[in-house]
Amino acid sequence: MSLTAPYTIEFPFRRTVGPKIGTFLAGLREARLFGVRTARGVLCPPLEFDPVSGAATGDLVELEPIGTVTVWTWVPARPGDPVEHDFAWALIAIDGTVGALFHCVDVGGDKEQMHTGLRVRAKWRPERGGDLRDLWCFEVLP
Amino acid sequence: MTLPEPVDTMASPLRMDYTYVAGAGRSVFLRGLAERRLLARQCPGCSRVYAPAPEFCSRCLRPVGPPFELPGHGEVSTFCVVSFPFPGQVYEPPYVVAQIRLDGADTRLMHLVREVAPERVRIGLRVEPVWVGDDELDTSTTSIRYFRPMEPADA
Amino acid sequence: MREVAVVSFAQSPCVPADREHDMAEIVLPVIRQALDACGLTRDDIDFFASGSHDFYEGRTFSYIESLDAVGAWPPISESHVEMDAAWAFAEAWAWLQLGEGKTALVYGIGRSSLAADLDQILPAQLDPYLLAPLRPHRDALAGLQAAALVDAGLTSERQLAEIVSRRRTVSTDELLAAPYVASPLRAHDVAPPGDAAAVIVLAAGDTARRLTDRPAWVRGLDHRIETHYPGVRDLTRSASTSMAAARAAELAGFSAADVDVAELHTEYSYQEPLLVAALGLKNARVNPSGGPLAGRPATATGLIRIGEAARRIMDGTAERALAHATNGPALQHNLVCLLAGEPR
Amino acid sequence: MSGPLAVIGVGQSVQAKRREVTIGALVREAVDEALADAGLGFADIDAVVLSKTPDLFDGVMNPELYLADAMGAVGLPVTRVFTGGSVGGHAAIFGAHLVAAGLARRVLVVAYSKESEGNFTWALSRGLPFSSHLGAGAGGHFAPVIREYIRRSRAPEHIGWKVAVNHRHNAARNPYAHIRRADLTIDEVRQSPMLWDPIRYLESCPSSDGSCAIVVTGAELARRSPRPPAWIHGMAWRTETGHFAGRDEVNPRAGRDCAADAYRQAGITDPAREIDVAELYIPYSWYEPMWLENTGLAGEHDGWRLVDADRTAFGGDLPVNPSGGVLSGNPTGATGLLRFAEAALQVRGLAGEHQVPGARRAVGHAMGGASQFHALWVVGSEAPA
Repeated sequence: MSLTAPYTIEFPFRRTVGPKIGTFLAGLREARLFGVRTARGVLCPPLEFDPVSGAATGDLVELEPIGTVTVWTWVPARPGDPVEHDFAWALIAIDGTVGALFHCVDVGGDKEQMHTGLRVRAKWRPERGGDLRDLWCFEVLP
Repeated sequence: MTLPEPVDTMASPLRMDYTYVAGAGRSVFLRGLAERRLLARQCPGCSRVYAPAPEFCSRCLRPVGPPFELPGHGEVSTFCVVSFPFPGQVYEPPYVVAQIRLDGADTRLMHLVREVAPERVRIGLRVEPVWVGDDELDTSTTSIRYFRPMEPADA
Repeated sequence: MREVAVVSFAQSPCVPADREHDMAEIVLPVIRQALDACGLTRDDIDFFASGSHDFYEGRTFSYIESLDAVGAWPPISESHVEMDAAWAFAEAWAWLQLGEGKTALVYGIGRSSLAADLDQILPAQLDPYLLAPLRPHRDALAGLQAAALVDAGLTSERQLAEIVSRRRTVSTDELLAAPYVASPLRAHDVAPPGDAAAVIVLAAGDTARRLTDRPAWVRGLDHRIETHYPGVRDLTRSASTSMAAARAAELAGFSAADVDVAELHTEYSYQEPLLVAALGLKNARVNPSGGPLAGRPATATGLIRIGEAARRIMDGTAERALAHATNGPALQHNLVCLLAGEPR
Repeated sequence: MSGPLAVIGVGQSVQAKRREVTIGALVREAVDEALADAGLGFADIDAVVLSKTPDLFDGVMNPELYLADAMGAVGLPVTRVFTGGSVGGHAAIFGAHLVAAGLARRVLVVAYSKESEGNFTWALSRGLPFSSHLGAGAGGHFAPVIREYIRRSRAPEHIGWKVAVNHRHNAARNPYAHIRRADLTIDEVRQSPMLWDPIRYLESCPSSDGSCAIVVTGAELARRSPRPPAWIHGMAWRTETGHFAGRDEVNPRAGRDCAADAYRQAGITDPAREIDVAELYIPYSWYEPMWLENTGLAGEHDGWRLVDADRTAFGGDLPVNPSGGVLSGNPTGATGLLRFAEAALQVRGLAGEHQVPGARRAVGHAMGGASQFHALWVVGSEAPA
């Protein structure tokens, strides 16, 4: 019989984020959403490199934090998730951009309220520190 | 449009819980330690003696033989003196970390050598294990507190 | 291309959690079995390649321990990928093309059970700045891809249940009554994690003919990666699979449409219709081994697909076969291998 | 083999604590420079090989996934090699194999580490269940081996100090190096804190962030390349198992076999005479004499005599680590590839201020694990006969 034992690996990483993602995160801290220019249009989030050509992406552009759900999956909430009740992970096409942002959509735990094409807007955390989670989730645009 | 001043860093904590599976071979050695015994096993192919022993000889790939107890003493094969402080250190530097060849084994075991001034440690120094008390004995190399010189003259 | 064939394949049963063996102990008996089956010894092998991953093993440099199972003495020519071992197979196949040796042994170790919760592990595969901080559910990106396929009319929840029920004594209606883990996916749509090791022996030309009656000739192999961020990918297609299949077909002289058997690295039921379309499979039996839905031993899963496809050639039940391996969220990186009973 | 192979592009980032860029941007610095050097764009690359040390060091699992765009790899085959510290060398050789096998015309080999993101030493030394926490650290493994070398070779203790000075002086000529000390003296090394006796602080490698990339191709495309190619004359890798009874870690057989195979391919019978410059994987100063012997550039127990006679200094007849080596910059995932790349730069005559005049044949070398993994190539300014 082999001996077994539990153990834990824990890393307190602090990642350096560079100017482009650093500005995007600083924007989230101010409850502002930024995208980035590419040859095919504006991308949000601001990827550093163009997913088609590989070229460095261009300048940052401020966006209205409103968009449309293009696809979603309903998941049970777990400890540590952004939302405390069941919610959707979704791709959200922010108005004025090509492609979509991956984030969560909170419809109050009622799956029936969730559908493709749903118009949503960003909900910001009251306390923000310059992190992707400053954008708390998206919720239905009234 | 004014851009915000970029943030420099973001927290990225990572935590992962695992199960460590010591394996059949290693477990034999570890269980011996809990009884203050240093168990070795011999490869029937190349006759080399492993302590700790894997389940298979890594030269011959044959299952090694049954465990038997070594006398426990051995000699310093080579060593270094850890001379600087760093976080999480158990002992106050300087202290000696040595590769110890146990008598009767062909492998080397890495452990501390204490009860001797670091400058007196040399290659070939005869050493013996100092075991922890009964309450601390465990299936772990921590059952050996450290090794120390066998002859008082060496101390 | 030099003629290279699979001459032996062995794997340990995929168990939910192996709590008896360390890395060397889990792989050594499988190496021995694979070598015995083709009458070789370790010393006859000219090159070794392996695949495993520290995040599954829970230690840095974990693969080094597996070398004790290879017996790297006298020193060997050897390489390792920190990926599914299907990519180690690709490396060994490339190495045999050089003509510097006649045999290669590929091993994969995959232990999904050592990590207590794959939700703690798999987000680390994601963009560390723009995805990982959200720490999505391990099946979230697969759920999105499955939903995209359903939305596009390319599959349905019923079809997914049918794929699962093919290998189970349970009706599709019963399956459809189960709760979602990430809609439209239910627990049975997700390949169950497990632990196993797999070994393939490759040999070139006449050596392969000498070692086995019916070698499975590797006629073509290729792999391709896509961009990473899911919001800029077309999730309803697997462009990288199609590219790899096209290149592999060019090398092989036949295409996926011509194979009798296809072993697909489907970590989710929805990936079967997606891959069948991307590969252009026509009349192939898909995953006769049961596929990963019968057990997914992390980084050994893709190598097992190649082994299972080769096995069908070697036992004469197939003339041409395809194996597929994948890595990354929503099929980001895909490998295609075409095998046949005859060399080109 | 499809005929001779060559390196036609070399790129690298500055090595330092790079706390101003993302991982992707750091990788891109080397990729851009390598492609510019080769006069190529992403469309000219057929395959990518990525080299990196453990993913637990920076917490990014399978980094080839996230880095696909940064490496220009979208639509290409990508292989992530990992064999311990030698990984950069293994990646370069595998890249060359892909060309030799006819599977790619041009391969981009990429390597990086960004260890300033996390506590890297901690990740290495963290104990597992059932084992003592000895508090030895990385040097605690190598220092006893060095002690054993000193005992066997009867080398005087100033050899280690001298190597440390030579490499840092060399690094002062290399704008990419992390530790650049033209003013370093033997006295300063001798007086630097003892870490793992016999290793002193200034005899140890730093921990760096950095990246490196090279482009490998076949003869025809190499001849059409805008700048001189580095021709690959021989390359080999060898691995030996870590803890079998009776293993010699001072002069491991895998390293000897590896070098001998590469020299055989290159037609080299007297390496010390036929090699003009060697870039060796030397994380602690004493590994210079040890690896000189292990790679056949010095006789057994004689490596230190080459150091003592200044023959391995920049102006000597066998300069070692003109880049400054690992002692002057150590982004572990890229450290091996940087050695291979420096050898290529030297025979291309493109090494700038650290160019060894007239270098026609060079060795690039990498090792890893407990000196278990070895990779070495011989590159030359002329195509192999």
